[in-house]
Amino acid sequence: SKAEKEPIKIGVIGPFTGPNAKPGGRMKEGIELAVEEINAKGGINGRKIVAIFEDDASQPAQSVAAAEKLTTRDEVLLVIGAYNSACVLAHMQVTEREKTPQINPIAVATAITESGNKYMFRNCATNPMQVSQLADYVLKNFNFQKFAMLFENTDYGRGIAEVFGASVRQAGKQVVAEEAYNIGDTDFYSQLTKIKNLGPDALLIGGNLTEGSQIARQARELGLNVQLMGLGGLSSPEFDQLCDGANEGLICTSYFEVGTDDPLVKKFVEAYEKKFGKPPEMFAAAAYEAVYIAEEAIKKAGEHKNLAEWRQAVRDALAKIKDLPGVQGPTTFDEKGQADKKVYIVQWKNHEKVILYPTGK
Amino acid sequence: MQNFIQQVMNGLVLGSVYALIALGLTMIYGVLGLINWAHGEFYMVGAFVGYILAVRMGLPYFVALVGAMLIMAVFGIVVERVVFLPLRGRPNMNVIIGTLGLSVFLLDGANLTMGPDPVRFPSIYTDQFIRVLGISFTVQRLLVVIVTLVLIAVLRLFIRNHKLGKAMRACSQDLQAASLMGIEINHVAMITAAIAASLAAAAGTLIGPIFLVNPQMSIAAVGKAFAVTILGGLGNVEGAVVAGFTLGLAESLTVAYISSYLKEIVAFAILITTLVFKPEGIFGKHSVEKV
Amino acid sequence: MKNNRLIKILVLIVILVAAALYPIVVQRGYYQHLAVMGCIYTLLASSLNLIVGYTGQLSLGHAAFYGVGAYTSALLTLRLGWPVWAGMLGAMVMAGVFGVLLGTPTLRLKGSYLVIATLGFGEIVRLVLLNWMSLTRGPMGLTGITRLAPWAVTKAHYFWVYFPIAVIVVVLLNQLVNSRTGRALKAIREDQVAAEVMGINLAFYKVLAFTVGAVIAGLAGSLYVHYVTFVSPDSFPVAESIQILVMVIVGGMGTIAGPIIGAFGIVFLLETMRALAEYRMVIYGITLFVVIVLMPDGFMGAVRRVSSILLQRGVRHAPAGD
Amino acid sequence: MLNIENLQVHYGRIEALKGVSFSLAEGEIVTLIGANGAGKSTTLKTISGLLRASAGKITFMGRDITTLRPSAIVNMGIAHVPEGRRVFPKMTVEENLEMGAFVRKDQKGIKEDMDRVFQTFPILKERRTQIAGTLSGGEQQMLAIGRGLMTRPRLLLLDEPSLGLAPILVEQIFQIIDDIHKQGTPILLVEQNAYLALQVANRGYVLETGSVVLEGDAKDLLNNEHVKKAYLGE
Amino acid sequence: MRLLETKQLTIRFGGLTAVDHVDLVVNKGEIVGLIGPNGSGKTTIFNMVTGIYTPTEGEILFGGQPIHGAKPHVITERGISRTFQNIRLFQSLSVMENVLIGCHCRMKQNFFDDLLATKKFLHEESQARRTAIELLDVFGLLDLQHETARNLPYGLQRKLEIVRALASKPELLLLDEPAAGMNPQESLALMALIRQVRDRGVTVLLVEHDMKVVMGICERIAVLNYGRKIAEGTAAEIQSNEEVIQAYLGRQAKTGA
Ligand SMILES: Nc1ncnc2c1ncn2[C@@H]1O[C@H](COP(=O)(O)OP(=O)(O)OP(=O)(O)O)[C@@H](O)[C@H]1O
Ligand SMILES: Nc1ncnc2c1ncn2[C@@H]1O[C@H](COP(=O)(O)OP(=O)(O)OP(=O)(O)O)[C@@H](O)[C@H]1O
Ligand SMILES: [Mg+2]
Ligand SMILES: [Mg+2]
Repeated sequence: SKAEKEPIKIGVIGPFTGPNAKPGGRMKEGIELAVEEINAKGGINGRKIVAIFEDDASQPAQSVAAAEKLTTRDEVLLVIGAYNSACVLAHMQVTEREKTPQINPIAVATAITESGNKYMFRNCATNPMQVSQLADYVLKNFNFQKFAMLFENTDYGRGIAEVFGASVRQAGKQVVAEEAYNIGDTDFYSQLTKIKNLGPDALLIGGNLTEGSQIARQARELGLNVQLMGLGGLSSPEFDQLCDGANEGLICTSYFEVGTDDPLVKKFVEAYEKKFGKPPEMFAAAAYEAVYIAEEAIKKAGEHKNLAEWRQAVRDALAKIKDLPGVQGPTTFDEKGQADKKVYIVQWKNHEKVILYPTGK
Repeated sequence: MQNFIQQVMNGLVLGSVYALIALGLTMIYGVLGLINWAHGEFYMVGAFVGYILAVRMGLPYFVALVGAMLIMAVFGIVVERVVFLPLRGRPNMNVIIGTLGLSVFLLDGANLTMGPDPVRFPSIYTDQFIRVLGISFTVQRLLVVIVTLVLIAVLRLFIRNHKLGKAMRACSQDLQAASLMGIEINHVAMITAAIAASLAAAAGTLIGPIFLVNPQMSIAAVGKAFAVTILGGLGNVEGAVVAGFTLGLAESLTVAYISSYLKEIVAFAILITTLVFKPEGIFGKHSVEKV
Repeated sequence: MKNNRLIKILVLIVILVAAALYPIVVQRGYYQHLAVMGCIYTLLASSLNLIVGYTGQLSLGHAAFYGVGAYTSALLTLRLGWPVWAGMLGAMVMAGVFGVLLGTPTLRLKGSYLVIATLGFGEIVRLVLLNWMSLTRGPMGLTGITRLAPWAVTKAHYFWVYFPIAVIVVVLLNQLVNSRTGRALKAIREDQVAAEVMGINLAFYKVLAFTVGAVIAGLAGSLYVHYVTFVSPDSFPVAESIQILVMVIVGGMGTIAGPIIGAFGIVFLLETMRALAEYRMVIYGITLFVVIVLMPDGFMGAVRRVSSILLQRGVRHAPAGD
Repeated sequence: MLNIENLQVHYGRIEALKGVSFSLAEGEIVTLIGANGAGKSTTLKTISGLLRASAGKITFMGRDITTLRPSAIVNMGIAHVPEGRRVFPKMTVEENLEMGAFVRKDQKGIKEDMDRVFQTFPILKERRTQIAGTLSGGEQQMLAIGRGLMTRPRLLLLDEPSLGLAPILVEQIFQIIDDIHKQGTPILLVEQNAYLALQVANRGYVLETGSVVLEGDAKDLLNNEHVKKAYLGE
Repeated sequence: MRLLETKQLTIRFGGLTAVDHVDLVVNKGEIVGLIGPNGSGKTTIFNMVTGIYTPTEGEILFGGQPIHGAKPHVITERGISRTFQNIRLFQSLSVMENVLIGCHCRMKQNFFDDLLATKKFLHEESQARRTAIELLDVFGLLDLQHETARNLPYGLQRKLEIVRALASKPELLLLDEPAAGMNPQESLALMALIRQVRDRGVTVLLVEHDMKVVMGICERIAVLNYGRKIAEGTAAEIQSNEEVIQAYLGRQAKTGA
C-alpha cells in the first residue's frame, strides 16, 4: 500500500546556525552520510528514511520549538540531537511527553540520562566518564604534583573541572588554579599569566576547539611550557590546524579515531572523505553512529500502523540494544539509556595523533 | 611585580582592541546620531577582508591592512547610502531595529559565504616573540597597541584640523541647520561611515592574527564596544579611547587579582556605576537643560 | 459611548471563543506550542511596550525580568515546594523588585545612555544567574520543574490557561494606559520637563512603569518555566531582549494591539521561515530592515495610515455642502 | 535676482503652498506677511533647499536652483536664518558664528565679520564661550542672525528675526536690516510684526493659506484696508 | 495679600549671575508684568519659581510658605502653573489628553483605582473631563479636542498651553512670552483672554516683549536688567523711566509694536 512506501522520518535537532554552527554542520554531515548509505542498501524494512533537520541555534527556547515541530507536525518516528546540553535538557520533556524515542549523540550533561526519562538514549560518554578516564591515565603515568584548569563557563566546562579536580585531589595532588572563560572569548593572556605565576606542572583545557586552540597558542606565546591536556574536540584535525603547532604534546581524550584499524571506522572514513572531501571528526562520527543505532532499533521494532505504538516499539528496541558495533565502539544502553563508551587517550605529535590508550590498538 | 606588568600589558592590548572598535561606533553615533547595532559585524567583515587579502591572496601584511581599510571604507559608504540614509532622523528604537537587521544579515551572510569555522590569520609578526624581564608577548600584540595609538592620533588631527571635524559636530547637533551652513551633509555622512568602517577593518586586520577570524567574533566585540562608547561619552572620540583602555586594564586586573568569573561582569558593573553617578559618561559634559 | 463599550465586549467574547476553539481545531501540537509561546511573548511585548511605547524609556534589559521571574518561580516550587500559583506570585514580586532596582538608578539617564545601561543590566543579571552556582546551578540550569498542574498534560491545556491570563493582562493594561496613570506615562514620553511642571512625579511614574513592566515579564517567566519545565541562563540573552523589542516596534509601539500582533506575528513568522533553512536569518535580517523603513510606526501605524487614507477618500466622495 | 514661479509644496498630502509667485530685484527688501500657517516659512525653506517643491521654479541670478541641495544653494550666496533659531546647542557662541562662515576661506574677512557681529550684539561678546543651548531665547535669536550674517550672503532670507526680542533690539534689528540693505544685500523678510516689516521693505506680498492674495509697494500695503484690519490690528 | 514673594533671589551659572538678589511681590488677583532685555533673567526666575532650577541664594515664598528647592510637581500641586517660552506641548497626544494631563495633580485616584477602573476612578475621570471641556470651550478649542497637538497652528498651540496650565487649577499662572509669534490681531485676542483668566480668580505673572500687551493688561510691571530689578511700577511709570528706556524700551517704543 501507499503507506508502506512512505519514508520513515527521523528528526534531527542541532545548531545549524549561531555560535555552534560549525560542529552542528559536522553533525549534519554525519547524519546525511548514514542516511544515504542506509537508503542505498534499500532502507529499513523496505522503506527509505529521511532526516528532517531543525535548527535550534543553540538556544533552548528554539530547541523546544524544533522538538515540538518534529514530534507533532512532522510526526517523526524518532529524534536525534542535539548539540548543547541546555537545549537537550529543555526539549527532552517534549520528546518524553510525545513518547518519541530520542538518541543523543553529543550533549554530555549527566542530568540528561539521570532524570528518569525513559525515551532518552545517549551514545557518547558523559563528562564524568571521559574526564575520569583522562585523569586516571595522567595520574598513573605522570608524576605531576600541581594541576591548573582553564575551562569554559558552561555546564560542559564546569563539569570537566569538577570531575577532574576531584580526581586530582583524591590522588593527593594539588589543583593550583581553576580559571574560567566565556564562550566567544578570544584573549586568555590574563588567565594564563596568572596560571603561569602559580607554576603548575600541567594545564587542563576544558573547552571547545575554537577557544582551546587560542589557549594553546597563547600559552606558548607566554612561555607557559607545561603539559597540556584536553578533551573531546581538541582531538580534531581542525584543532591541530588552528593551533599551528602549539598543540605539540597535548594529551587528550577522543571518542573517535580515524587512524584505528576497525573495519567499520575505515569504511566510514573512506565514505566521508569521498563525500565531503575531508576526514571526519568526532561529532560527525557520533551522529553517524546514532543513525545506525536508530536503524537497528527500527529494524527490530518492525512495522506498526499506529505512530504511537511504533514509537513505543522503537523505544523498547533501543533499550534492548546490546553490543551493537559502531564507529565509536560497541553500544549497550544501561537502564538509564546511557551507553557504556570507552574513550581513547591520544597525544598530538607533529600534527598527528598517537594513541596512548588503549595500547593494543 | 612582573606579574603585574604582564597583566598591564595584557590589559593594554585588550584596551586597544576595545578602543579601536568603539571609535567607529562613537563616530557614527556622534555624527549621524544613530546607534549602529551592526558595528561588530563591520569589525568581523573587516577581519575577513584582511584575511582574504593577506592569506588567500598572499599580500604583505601591511598592504593587506591598508587594503582592508580602503575596501571597508567603500563598504561603509555603501552601507550609509543603503541602510543609514533611510534610517536618518528616525527614533532610536527604529534605528536599533533597522541596524539589527543589517547585523543579522551580515552575520549570517558571513556564515553562509565564509562558513562558520574559525580560520587562522597568521601574520609574520605572530611568531616573533618579545621576552624581557620575564614578561612576554608577540610582536603582533605590540603592533596592535602601536598602530591603534597611531590611528587615534591621525584621527584626532584629522577631526581637529580639518573643517570636516567641525562639520561632523554640527551635523550631530542639527542636520538641517548644518546644511544651511553650506555643509554637504551627505558627504559628511558618507565620510563618517567610511572612516568608521575602515577603523573597524583596521581593528579586524590587526586583531585577526592574534585571535581567530570567524563570523561569531562580532558578537563578543559589540557588547564591549557599546560599554566603552557609553563610558567615554557618546560621540566622544577621546573618551572612547580612554574608556577602552580603562576597561581593558580593569578586566585584565580583575582576572589577575579577583576572579576570572567576574571578568565579564566587571565591564558592565563599571558601566552602570559610572552612569549612575555620571549619567553622561566619564567625559561627557554635564549641562543643565535650558527650558 | 455605550455602544462602543458593547462592541468592545462583543469583540472580546468572539476572540475568547475563537481562542478556546483553536486547540480543538488545530490539532497539531506544534501549532499549539506556537500559540502558547505567542501568549507568553504577548505578555513580554505588552509589558515592554508599557516601558518603551508609553513611557518612552527605551529598555534593552527586559529579558532580565523574564529570567528573574522564571528562576524565582522555578526555585520556589523546586526547592521550597511551593505550589505553582505561589511560585507565580513570587516571580512577579521578585521581578517587580528588580524593576525598582533598574528603574531607580536609570532615572537620570536619557536616550542612548539608557539603552546601553539597560543592556548592561540585562547582561549582569544573566551573568549572575550563570555564576551563582549554589542557587541556580549555573550553566547546567534547573531541570524537572513542576508542571503547571497535574492535569495540565497537553499543550491545549496550557493554552487554555495562558491565553486568558494574557487577555486579562492586556485588558488591565488597556485600562491603565487610558487612565490618569497612563496619561502621566505618556506625558513623560512626550516631554519630561513639561510633565513635571504639570504636576507629575517623574521619579514615581518612571519607576512605576519599570516595575509594572517587570511584574508582567516576571509572570511571563513563570509561565514559561512551568511549561518548558527547564530553565538555564541561555534562555535570557540580550538577543531575547532585542527580540521582544522587535515585537513591540514591528507591531506598533504605544498601542495595545501592536505588541500582541508583534508577538504572535514574529513567533509564527520565524517558524514559517524554518523552511528557508540556513537562509532563514539572512532573510529575516533583510525583512526587519525593510519593515522598519516602510512601516516606521509598525503594523498598527501602517493600518492607521491606510485607514485614514480610505476614510479621507470617503469624505471626498461625500456630497458637497456642509 | 530671485524669481519664484508658481511654487507648490506639499507636506505629505497637505498642500502648504498652492502656486506662489513673486520676485525680488537686486538691492530690494521684500517682505512676506501673513497669518500663522500661511506658508511663509515654507516658502523660505523651499528657497534654501530644505524642502522640495512639488511644482514650480525658483531661479536665482538667472540659474534654476529648484532642485539644488541646501549646501549648493548656500554656496551660491543665499543665507537663511531659520525660524526657531536652530543654533547648534552644544557649540559655543563663537563656534556657532564660525559655522556661519563654513563655506568661506578669507580668514581676515571672517575675523572682521565676527567683530562686527559682536559690535552689533554686545551681549553675544559677553557670552562668547557659553554653550549656545543655555542662552536665553533672545540671545539665541541674536546668535542665529549673527550666524546668518557671517555667511556674507548675496541674498539674506530672514524668518521672523524679531521673535522674542526686546523692543530696543527689535528696533536695532530693523536698523541692521536697513544697514545690510544699504550695503547692497537684498533681503527676503518674513515677519509677524507687519508694521515694522512694511516700513523697512520696498515691496510686500500678503500670503494667505498658501497663496499670494495681495502684493504691492510696501507703503501702499501699509495703507491697504485689508492689511490694516487683518495684520496691523487697527 | 501677598501670593508670591521672592526675597533676594539669586542664581549663578558658573561665573554668570543670571538672577541677582531680586525681590519680587505678586499680590493675589493681580496681573503683573516682568520685562527686561534678552538674557536679563526672566525665564530663569520662572524656572526657579516652578522648581526646575534651584536658587543659589534667597527665598521664594508662596502663600507665605517657602517653596524653593521643592520638586516641580510639588510646586504645581501647591498651585503654580506655567507656560514655556518655547512651546512644550505633549506633541503627539490629543488636545483633550493634554488638558487632562494638566488635571493630573487634582485627581485623587491611585494606581489601583486606575488599574481596576474603580468607582473612584470613574468619578474622578468624569470630573476631570468636565473641567477640561469647560476650559476648552472658554478658549474656543473644544471643536479641536480630538486633534493631535502637533497639528495645531502656532497660535492655537500657545492657547492650548495656557488651557493645560489652567487645568491644574493654579492660583498663580506664569506666562512666558505668550504673544511671541502672534500677529497684532491675535495679540489683542490674547489680552482679552488673559483678563478673563484673571477674572476667574487666577493671579498672572507675565513675561512678554510685546509692549502693547504688557502695557495693556498689567497692573504692575517689574523690570530686570542683567539679573537685577531696576524698576517697578505702573505702565505709565515704567514707560517714562529713563533707565528702562535706555536698557529696554528704546526711543521709539511708542511707535512700534
Ligand atoms: N512639517 C510639517 N508637516 C505638516 N504640515 C506642516 C509642516 N510644517 C508646516 N506645516 C503646515 O504648512 C502650513 C504652512 O506652514 P508655515 O510654517 O509655512 O507657516 P508660516 O506662514 O510660517 O506660519 P507661522 O507664522 O506660524 O510661522 C501650515 O498649515 C502648517 O500647519
Ligand atoms: N542653564 C544655564 N546655564 C548657563 N547659563 C544660563 C542657563 N540658563 C540661563 N542662563 C543664562 O542666564 C541668563 C538669563 O537667561 P533667561 O533665559 O532667564 O533670560 P530671559 O530674561 O528670559 O531672556 P529672553 O527674553 O531672551 O528670553 C542668560 O544670559 C542665559 O544665557
Ligand atoms: Mg513661520
Ligand atoms: Mg526668556
